[in-house]
Amino acid sequence: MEIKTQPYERVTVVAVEGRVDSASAGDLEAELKRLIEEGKASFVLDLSGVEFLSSSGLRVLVTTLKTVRKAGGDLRLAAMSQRASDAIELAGLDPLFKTYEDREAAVASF
Amino acid sequence: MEIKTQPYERVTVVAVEGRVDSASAGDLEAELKRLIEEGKASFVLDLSGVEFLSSSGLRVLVTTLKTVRKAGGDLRLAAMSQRASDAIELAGLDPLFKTYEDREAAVASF
Amino acid sequence: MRTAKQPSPPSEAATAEVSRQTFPAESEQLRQVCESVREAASLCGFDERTSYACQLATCEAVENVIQHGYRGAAGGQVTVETRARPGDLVVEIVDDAPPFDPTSYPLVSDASPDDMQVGGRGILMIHRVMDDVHYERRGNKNHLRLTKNRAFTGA
Amino acid sequence: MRTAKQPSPPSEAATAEVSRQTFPAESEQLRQVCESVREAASLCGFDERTSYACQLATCEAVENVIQHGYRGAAGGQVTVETRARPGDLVVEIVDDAPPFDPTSYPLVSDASPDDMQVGGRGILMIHRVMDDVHYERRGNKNHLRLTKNRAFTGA
Ligand SMILES: Nc1ncnc2c1ncn2[C@@H]1O[C@H](COP(=O)(O)OP(=O)(O)O)[C@@H](O)[C@H]1O
Ligand SMILES: Nc1ncnc2c1ncn2[C@@H]1O[C@H](COP(=O)(O)OP(=O)(O)O)[C@@H](O)[C@H]1O
Repeated sequence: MEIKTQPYERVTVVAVEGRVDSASAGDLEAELKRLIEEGKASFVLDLSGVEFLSSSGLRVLVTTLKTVRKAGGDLRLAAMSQRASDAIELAGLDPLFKTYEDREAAVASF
Repeated sequence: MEIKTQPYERVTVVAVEGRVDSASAGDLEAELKRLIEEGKASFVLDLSGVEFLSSSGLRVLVTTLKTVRKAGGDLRLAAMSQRASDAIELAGLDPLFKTYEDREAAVASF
Repeated sequence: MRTAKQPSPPSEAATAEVSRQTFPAESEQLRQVCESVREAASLCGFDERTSYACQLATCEAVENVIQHGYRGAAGGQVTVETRARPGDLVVEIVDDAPPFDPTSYPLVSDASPDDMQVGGRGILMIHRVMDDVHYERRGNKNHLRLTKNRAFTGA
Repeated sequence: MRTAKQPSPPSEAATAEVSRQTFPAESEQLRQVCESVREAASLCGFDERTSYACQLATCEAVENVIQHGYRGAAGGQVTVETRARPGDLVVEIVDDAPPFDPTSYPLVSDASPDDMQVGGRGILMIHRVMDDVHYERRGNKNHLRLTKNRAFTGA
């Protein structure tokens, strides 16, 4: 798994690539926690490069979502790969997230 | 010249492609006026596809900039082609515009 | 119109390609578990998306064995056996952890903004992907058999 | 160290490739004006960026003839002559509109957020791109000669 973070003033874009499973979900969680501790609360997750997304990864997404919503922010999903979106739907978590065709639309939504 | 408009809630992205000279500047002006009359004041101009930009085109950019700044908005430039940026610098207009590497960064700046 | 011809043998009778691998119960092995399932799904003729769904379901079951079964204790092992026939995949996951029957675990429903329940998603995914989920305790071992015998048609 | 050798002939003495085109004074012709300059700049061996700058400067001059010289009146014509030698381009723009000497027009300075002056940008661009800008009224005609004889090094 690779994580690329692009912070803007109002929103931070985090691109996740590769496999997100219980072997890597901890790294994603740590990076998101770090950003939240910096005071960031508005996130776009670019999932275009996700090749595998298990419930361990989904757990990180949902717990982060809860945290940032409480802080008045949001976590929105952009450019989901078919595999990311299949995993989210199979887990019944799609009603939780605002999703956007591309990063630009997601960034503009904040 | 081709114009592609992508409206988001907070900002409208206008992509301009091809030649912007006195033969086409009027069309660009008309489109921007139309959007301003709709109430839009925050614009990102994607100039990545600009092949030629004369002072007639630059005049439209500056007059639009004045109008939207008065309305509390802004006109920011994104992903300028070399040709667009050469024209703007040669005309001494580069101090007027906030410019961004890509559309996403420009959209995020609002 | 009926004919006197004998019916062709049922597909269950066709010989399955069997592959069995035993992994240490560590999350670093999940990539390799996926790879076994991918190869078997390809022998079944499943499309890319169906294959991915089967990998996902299998990994959810194996993740559970690692996390909840062995609870991170060292030395645990998990065996993944695949049996592939055209259009028909069976994945059997065997472990020595304490008994646990995922088929008797209550299925959670779709989350909603008012109910962001995060637990139970793995077992839900397994059931949604697979056509049959069968649990058996044999001796000291949990046997979980996942069967996929038609194309995945989306969630 | 001085030598007795004769200096090689100055590059001005080399034969220039000359091309002359007359256009109706309409903005729809600007694309074609650019194309003439592009071809000449290519004969000069100018790089893409220098060529573009020369097209830009020429179009600014021609746009001015169309808009301010003929003031949109029908029937006006503008002739663009290019003289291309390696490393040296001359563009001469000739029209029958009332006399106007752009070289005596005061150059505007760079704009600033407090001073968004929009006029005068065309003539500024011409001067910034070209190494020499020469105006002459001959008979009923304006002759504007733009010379570019080194690589464009950016604004
Ligand atoms: N192999 C197992 N051994 C013991 N308990 C298990 C096992 N698999 C699942 N469970 C229990 O079932 C629950 C639901 O599992 P699952 O749907 O995969 O969600 P999650 O693992 O995210 O909680 C787990 O929280 C755990 O309590
Ligand atoms: N060919 C011309 N004939 C008459 N007036 C001209 C001509 N060219 C330029 N001018 C005058 O010089 C001014 C500056 O020209 P220019 O720098 O091209 O900017 P712009 O055309 O945008 O005003 C014009 O506004 C016009 O008043």
